[in-house]
Amino acid sequence: MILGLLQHISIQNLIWLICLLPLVSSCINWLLSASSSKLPSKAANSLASFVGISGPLLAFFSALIVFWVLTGIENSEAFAITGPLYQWIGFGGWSIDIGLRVDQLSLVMALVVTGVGTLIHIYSIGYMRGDDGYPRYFAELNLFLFFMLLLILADNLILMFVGWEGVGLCSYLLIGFWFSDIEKAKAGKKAFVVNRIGDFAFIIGIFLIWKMLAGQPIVGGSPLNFETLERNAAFLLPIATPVCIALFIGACGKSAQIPLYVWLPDAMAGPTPVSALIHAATMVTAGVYMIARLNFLYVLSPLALNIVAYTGAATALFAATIGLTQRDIKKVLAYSTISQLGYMFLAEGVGAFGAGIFHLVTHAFFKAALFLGAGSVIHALHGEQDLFNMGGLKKYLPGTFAVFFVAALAISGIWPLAGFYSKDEILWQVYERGYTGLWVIGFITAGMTAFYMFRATSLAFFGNLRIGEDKKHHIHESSISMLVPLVLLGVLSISGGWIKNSIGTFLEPRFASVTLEEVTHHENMEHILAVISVLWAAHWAFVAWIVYVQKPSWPEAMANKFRKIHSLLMNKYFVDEIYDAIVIKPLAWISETALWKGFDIPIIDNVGVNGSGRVVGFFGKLAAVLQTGLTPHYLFFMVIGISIVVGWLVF
Amino acid sequence: MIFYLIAFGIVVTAILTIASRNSVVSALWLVACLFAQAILMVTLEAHLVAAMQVLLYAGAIMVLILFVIMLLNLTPKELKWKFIAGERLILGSGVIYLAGVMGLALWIIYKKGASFVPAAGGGTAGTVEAVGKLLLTKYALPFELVSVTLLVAIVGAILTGRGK
Amino acid sequence: MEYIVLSVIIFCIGVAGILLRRNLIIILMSVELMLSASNISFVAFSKMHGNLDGQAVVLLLYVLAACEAAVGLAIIVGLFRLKGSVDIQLFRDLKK
Amino acid sequence: MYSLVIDIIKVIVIASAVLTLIPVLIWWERKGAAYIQDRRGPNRANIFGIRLGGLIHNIADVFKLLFKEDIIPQQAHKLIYLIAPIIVMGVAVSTLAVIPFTAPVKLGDFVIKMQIADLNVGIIYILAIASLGVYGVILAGWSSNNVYSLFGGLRSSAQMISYEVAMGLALLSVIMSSGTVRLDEIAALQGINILEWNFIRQPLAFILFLTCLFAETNRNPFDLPEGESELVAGYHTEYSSMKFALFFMAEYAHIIVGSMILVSLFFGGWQIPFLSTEFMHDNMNALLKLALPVVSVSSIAAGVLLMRRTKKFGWGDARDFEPLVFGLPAVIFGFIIGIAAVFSIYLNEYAVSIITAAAQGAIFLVKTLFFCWLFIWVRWTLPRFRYDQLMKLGWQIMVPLALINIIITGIVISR
Amino acid sequence: METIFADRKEILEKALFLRDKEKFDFMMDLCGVDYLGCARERFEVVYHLFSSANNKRLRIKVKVPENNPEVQSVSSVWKAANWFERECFDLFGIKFSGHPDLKRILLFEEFVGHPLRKDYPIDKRQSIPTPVDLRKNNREGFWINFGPSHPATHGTFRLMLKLDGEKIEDAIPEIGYLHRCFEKEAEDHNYAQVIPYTDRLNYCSSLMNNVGYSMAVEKLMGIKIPERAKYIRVLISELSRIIDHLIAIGTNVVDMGGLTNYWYTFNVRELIYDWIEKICGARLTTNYTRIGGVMRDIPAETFKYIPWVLKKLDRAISDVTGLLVKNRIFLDRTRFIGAISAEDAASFGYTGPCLRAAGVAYDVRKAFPYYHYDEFDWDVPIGENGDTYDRIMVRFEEMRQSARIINQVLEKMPGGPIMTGDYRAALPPKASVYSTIEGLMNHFKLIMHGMTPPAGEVYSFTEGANGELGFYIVSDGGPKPYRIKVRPPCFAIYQAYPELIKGHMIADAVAVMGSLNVIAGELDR
Amino acid sequence: MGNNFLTTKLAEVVNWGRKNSLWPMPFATACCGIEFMGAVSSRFDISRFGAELVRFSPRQADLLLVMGTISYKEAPILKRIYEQMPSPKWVISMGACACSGGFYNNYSTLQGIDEIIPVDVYIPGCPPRPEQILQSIVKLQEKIVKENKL
Repeated sequence: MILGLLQHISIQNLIWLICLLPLVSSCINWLLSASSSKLPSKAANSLASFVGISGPLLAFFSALIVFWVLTGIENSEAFAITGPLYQWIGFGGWSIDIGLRVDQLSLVMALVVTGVGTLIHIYSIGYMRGDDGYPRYFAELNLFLFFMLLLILADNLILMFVGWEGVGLCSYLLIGFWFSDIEKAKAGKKAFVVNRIGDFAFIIGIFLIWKMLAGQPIVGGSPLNFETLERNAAFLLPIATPVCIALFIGACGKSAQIPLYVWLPDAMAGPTPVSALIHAATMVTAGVYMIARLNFLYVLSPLALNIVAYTGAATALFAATIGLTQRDIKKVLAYSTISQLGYMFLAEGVGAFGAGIFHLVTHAFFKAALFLGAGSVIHALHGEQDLFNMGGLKKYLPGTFAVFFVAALAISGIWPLAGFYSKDEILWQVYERGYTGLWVIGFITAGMTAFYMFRATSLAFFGNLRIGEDKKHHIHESSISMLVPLVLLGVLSISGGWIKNSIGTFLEPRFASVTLEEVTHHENMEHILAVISVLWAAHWAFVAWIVYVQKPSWPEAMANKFRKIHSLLMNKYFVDEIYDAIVIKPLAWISETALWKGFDIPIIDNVGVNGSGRVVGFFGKLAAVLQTGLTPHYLFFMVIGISIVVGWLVF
Repeated sequence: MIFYLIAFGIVVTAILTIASRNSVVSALWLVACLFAQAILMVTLEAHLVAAMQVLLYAGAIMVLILFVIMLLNLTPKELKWKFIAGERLILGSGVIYLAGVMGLALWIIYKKGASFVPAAGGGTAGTVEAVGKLLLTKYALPFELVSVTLLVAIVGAILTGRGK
Repeated sequence: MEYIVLSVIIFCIGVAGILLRRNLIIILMSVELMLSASNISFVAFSKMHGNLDGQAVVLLLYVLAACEAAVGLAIIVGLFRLKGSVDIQLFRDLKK
Repeated sequence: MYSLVIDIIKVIVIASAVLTLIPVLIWWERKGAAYIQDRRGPNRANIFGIRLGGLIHNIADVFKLLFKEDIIPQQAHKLIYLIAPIIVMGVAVSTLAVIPFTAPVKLGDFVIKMQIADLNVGIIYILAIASLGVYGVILAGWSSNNVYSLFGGLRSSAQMISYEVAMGLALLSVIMSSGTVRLDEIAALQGINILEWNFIRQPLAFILFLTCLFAETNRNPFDLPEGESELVAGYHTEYSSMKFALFFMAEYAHIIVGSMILVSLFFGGWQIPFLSTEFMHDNMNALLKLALPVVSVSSIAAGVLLMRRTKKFGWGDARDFEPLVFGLPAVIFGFIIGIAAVFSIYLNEYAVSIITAAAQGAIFLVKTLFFCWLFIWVRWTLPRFRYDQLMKLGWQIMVPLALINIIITGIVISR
Repeated sequence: METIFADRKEILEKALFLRDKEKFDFMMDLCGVDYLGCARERFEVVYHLFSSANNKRLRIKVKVPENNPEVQSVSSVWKAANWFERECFDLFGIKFSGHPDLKRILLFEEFVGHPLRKDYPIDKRQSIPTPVDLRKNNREGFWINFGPSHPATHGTFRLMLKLDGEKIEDAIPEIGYLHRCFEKEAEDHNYAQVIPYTDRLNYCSSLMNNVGYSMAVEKLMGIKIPERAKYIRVLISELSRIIDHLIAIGTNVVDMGGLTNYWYTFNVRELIYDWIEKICGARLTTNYTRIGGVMRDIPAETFKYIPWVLKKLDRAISDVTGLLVKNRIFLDRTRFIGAISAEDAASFGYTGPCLRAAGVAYDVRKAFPYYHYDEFDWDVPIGENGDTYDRIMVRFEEMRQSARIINQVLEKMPGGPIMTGDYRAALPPKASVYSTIEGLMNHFKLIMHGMTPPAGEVYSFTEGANGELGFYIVSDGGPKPYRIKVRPPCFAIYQAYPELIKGHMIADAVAVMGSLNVIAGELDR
Repeated sequence: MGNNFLTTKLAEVVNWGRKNSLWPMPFATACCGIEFMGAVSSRFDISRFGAELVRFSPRQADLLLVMGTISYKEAPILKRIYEQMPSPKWVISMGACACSGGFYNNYSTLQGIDEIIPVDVYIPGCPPRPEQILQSIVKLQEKIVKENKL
């Protein structure tokens, strides 16, 4: 049956289908949303959820079919398939096509995005039930999926940039989904603006590539195609470093790395499934994906790679420390996400692109599970997000607890769960490639990760119920539509890591090799390190449990003792304030005092403008006799002038 | 011969356009002028352009202008043929000057020769296919630019016309 | 050649219209007249050279004429709302 | 020289045919309205007792209007007031020029295109001329110097400009899928298979075009420019006698021409379903053998039935002769046809061509009349739009739909 | 009905008190009475109030002297008072201080004198006036004159509309083009002779006017009418309600461009005309009721014929609703157009379908049942928004309810006489005229002199097709009514028309006017 | 114009046309208007006589149907409308009020429209029946045939 179908649907069409199915369901949902006032809300909502889910689900199946068909092909070079649709922009021999490209890398991403996306869509049915903007929510979520898939599957930088901007737009829309709340709308705006900084750098990078390639005897088709780029990477050698840095700044914006991470915690204002899908599992990994996609560029510039690695490591540690003290469950997860993204960049920075992508995949599973679990908790507690108002929910929400717990174990890197494999792989690669300092940072961060994750788990699920009486009887396990995706993600969090070897070999043809400085293999060392890090993580997880469940007074005491550090962490290193102080205020000050009052008024205004104005005004008054203010008169003089010019030209 | 007939019509209607007291009548003469131009274009085998001249100019732009004239519902006082206050002399001399320069220019062009000789061979018939192909290949960039201009103009017109 | 002469004459009539009339709408129409004068020469040149480039340009010019008319009329309507008249003599804010 | 003569003949024949259709359509509207509304409709006017079911009333109307006082209001702008109805009528009729009525007729070596003017800009010509139609209305409204007229003119200009956009866009998708702008080619391309006609291939474009046609002809529910209960008679409030009649007739001329365009574009034009021109050409004699007996018998039957009606009703006046006047010729005609059928006539090639063309022309007429009836039907069924709703429909629904249709068409044909 | 007297300087205060504290939210009627030579103060202004909350009625009387006829205006209390006061000023010359725009309403500006004063002779004619420009000093903007001979006005209203494009910014209505002096004519005829004049008030449903007037006179005289007459009166009232609504809907949809509906509604109307013709010989102007009963018994086939007609009616309703109810154009044209809120409707004195469309379930037949209306099983349909759509739909539903009532009437119709035996109103039987002197004398008196109700006053009201149809009759004991004031429902309804259409479009103005079903005969009298 | 055969025939033909194409302009003010609506309705169907094209613009009408009471306030408007009609034009005065003021003999009502405009056919009745309207049209047709003007 399927085979028969496949004979009719060419694989190119199928690739398009992956991308377009969410768009179609998005369009339908927009229509629904636009006409929802005229439809009975129940029918509209069920239709919206049906349409909203079928899009991603079918896309997932399409991706699976593509995967299945492609893995049947032996030759790994033939693996990459492009489906050009038509020429989009064309000028002077250059052209940019609208085309998709499926290779190992994008296929893995597409599977993750559609798979996790589908689960989160299903989850959303339960989570968003009864919301006024139900069809709109699904429309935006589907649209996001479309753009994300466009980003992933694009075969050239420009189209990728379209997807890039598109997901930014959807992120903005969804963060501000409840736009009537001004704070939430502001959070959306912040995300949008901060992302623009990165996007600016990104587009500068694209321009640089373009400028460099223009006029070069490039081989292959459109110069911004990844394939052509890869083949002609040599031409880019002179500007590889600036290009890579520019692109990396773009990635920093999207993937929330220092210094552009500030938007992500605020982005938690959106509905929790949105946080799970966009701000944990998929969109924020776009930067990671982009660097992996352009790995052939990055290997040209060791400096850029190092910047990536150090930024990643710093972000990982930095965000983890903030995560230690946050009270809001979603904020904890947000900082955890930033930290994990740092890991991925760290991996990519040391040249282990495969490890980075692998961590991306497993992270998508367990972080989605964590977020959805948190969403479940929040849903059960009617919007309560403060960890210190939770506690003891194990009893009330057994399913959620189980998944959350498993996912927390996974993210902490406990064997044999998914996180262990990927994180261990990263740490090992870092260690193996000689970045011992970075390894130490990563190692410490791993401990912190375990600590804050179990801090959150303990506070939420163990101990006594600290929530108000009035909310107590409302606590209930989530509906089946929310639980099923949760459990599936939990299973994936457990088992996701077991594909470590196969994914490594699967992805290998896509990545340029980085010359290792120290080509020594320590088989034993790898195992030793793994065991150490598991123990290290387990230790901190246990500590967290002890501190927050058994001795609830300790955190208070600790906080009092290290008041300064605590408040530093609590306030996220005052980064927002620092930004305010070093960027916004000075800018305002300079604009106002220095430029306006200091320069503008005395010099430009008084001397420049008014002074010359006075001079001119004097002559102007003389000339004003001619100025009647009537357009025809001016035109008359103009005509005389033209006549003179024409006359001069003629004679 | 037919050219001179049409050209005479065009000139007369053009003069009437600017000379009519009533702006509606003026607009109508302009329509007539444009229509005559379309006929001229048909004689030049530019069928598509002629059709578009009627469709766009006469059919859309001029209707719009008429619509606005009627919407404004000008009073008879408004419609009076008046000169710009007190400046007839300047304007009159200007027109004479202009005419002189133009006449001179024409005379020189005329003297330099180059009479109108249609190029031999086919390919000038302005069919939809031919002109369309040209628009989308050679003039693709201007085409796009014009479309952007149109968009901007529409937005501008809406914003300007909307008032407060 | 005759076509060019015709085009110039129409163009001059348009200029004269702009210079002599006070009614903004008629001024706008004079501008249209000038534009259409250029169309004649374009088409004539097209015929003269035996290619269609001139005609293609004319088609683009139509769009520009439409733009001009739309914006111009919008401005005229706005001015009319402001002063209740379309007499250009009333709009001498450049002077004031 | 021949071609000029043929052209002149074509112009005369086609124009007079359409002008004859106008009173028929008016009659049809009056009778149709009557039947929709459970009443008789006009039936009293007669010439020597022949009433033709009320059709004679239209002749009476024409005589009356011709000899009625022709008032030109003092306040009106005389010249424009006079030319406005001429523009309206002229535009309505001049659109006819590019409509193909039958397949090209081959007479020996001659190939006559059954189209007055074979322009290579086809549909664009129609759009261009249609866009001029608004002048008549808007000038009539303005020159009358009457507030209601002015309102009618303003409404109609806004309405027509708006719907022309949607109309053009709807046509664009047809042009795209046909790959030509010539009406004769579009009609010929649709073939003899009903399922390949454009109304099946371009259903959305068809609906949009039909709607725009209603708007362009100022028919209910788009009859705001004349909207009786609001604007008395709209743009022609001040018109009387023959000038009013021109407006009145132009409306129907518009309907006829619009229906013809619609049929050419979407309903296969002159195509007879499942009978191609070649097939008819080759088998005309056989077809006639089949058709003539049927025609003969039905004609005789109709005649007999008509004559029997005379006995049933007896008014005792001139009316009684009417069935006889029609019945007897019908019977005689039937007999002649029957004899012709019995003596199996044989047609030579020229006659075959002409009869083929006649059959195609007839089917074209039938299709056209069907859509004319649709116009009448809708008029007596739907209430009128309001001005803002009309604009909203035009710009917010029709234009986007047309654009979507173009995109879909583009995607489909680029495959 | 409770009557209180108020001082002309304190009436405003009193009115405010009554409205706010006593919840008299409706001012049903305001009229003047000229007691020339009868009383110390020549004029009296009479207010009729109604409280929908307490279902109570109240009459206020204010005495006004001849030399300075000035009363405080209550138009700020009840919006309805505006036009009623203008009318009172027009006809009696009583000035209302504080009135926003006190000018003539039914008569023209050039008219000298006040016709309803007793010293104005009924046939004193004045010269033909010239049409006035209603804009007065307010000539800014784009004005358009609408009517009085405009297809949408169906009769004789005139409007000046100030437009912004198609949008109506301001509207000035003018009425009085069909002022036929019903009240003056009534004072000039005896009680029985007034009935034909009532036919021509709301000429779409004359039978109901007959019933209303007869009921008022019977109330004044204290006559009880036989049961059969009561049932017949219910029957004719409901039938004429149906024909009235049929016209209202048919023409309203014609105004919106949907022409065919009109023929469908009229077909049923013709069928009902046939029956009306059988009972009284006329189609439109029936003159059917008599004081004390009805003119003639209904024919026997009524009991078969009317149910058949009702079936046809049902068919017609479903035909018309089939063309309308799901029609997007119709819905867009009518929904939320010309909406009036329940409070405004009350303040403007709306009654009948227009009030019920605004959501107030006030129906005289339910609130103050007469003629056994309380014994029938029927409902009062109400709307939600008070817009055109609701008005049309309420009329549809009312026709169905009327059909219900009619079916019950036909079932319960008792036998017996159709005319009261009361000698003061009913002619004696012929036998007694020819055989007894009392009979002969009574016959002679009634024919030659007319019936003479006792001196007094009465305000009697019924539910007309358009709302509460009230008759305020003052009798001085003579054979002619001293004063008859009709409370025409349209008068109050049309008054709010400018408010309803402001901000809408011209086309809406036409549709709204049709949905209000303003009948000129009743509006201008 | 001479009274020769041709013009006589032409006049006949034109009169025939006018007779069969009486487009009414209803000037309905009161009760009679409702009966005119009755005459338009299916049962009576005035359109059978070619008079169905009810024109609300006086410019396009041939027949002014004055229906209902004309008050002094209304009179100038009626006169104006009559003057706006192009000739040949006819007036039918429908109902007692329009003919003579009916039983409204008072300060406000015009005692018959013939005080201000000429009338061709008077229809009695208060209001007249639709049949009477039809008959009046037939009568008017008879009158038109006898007329001799072009």
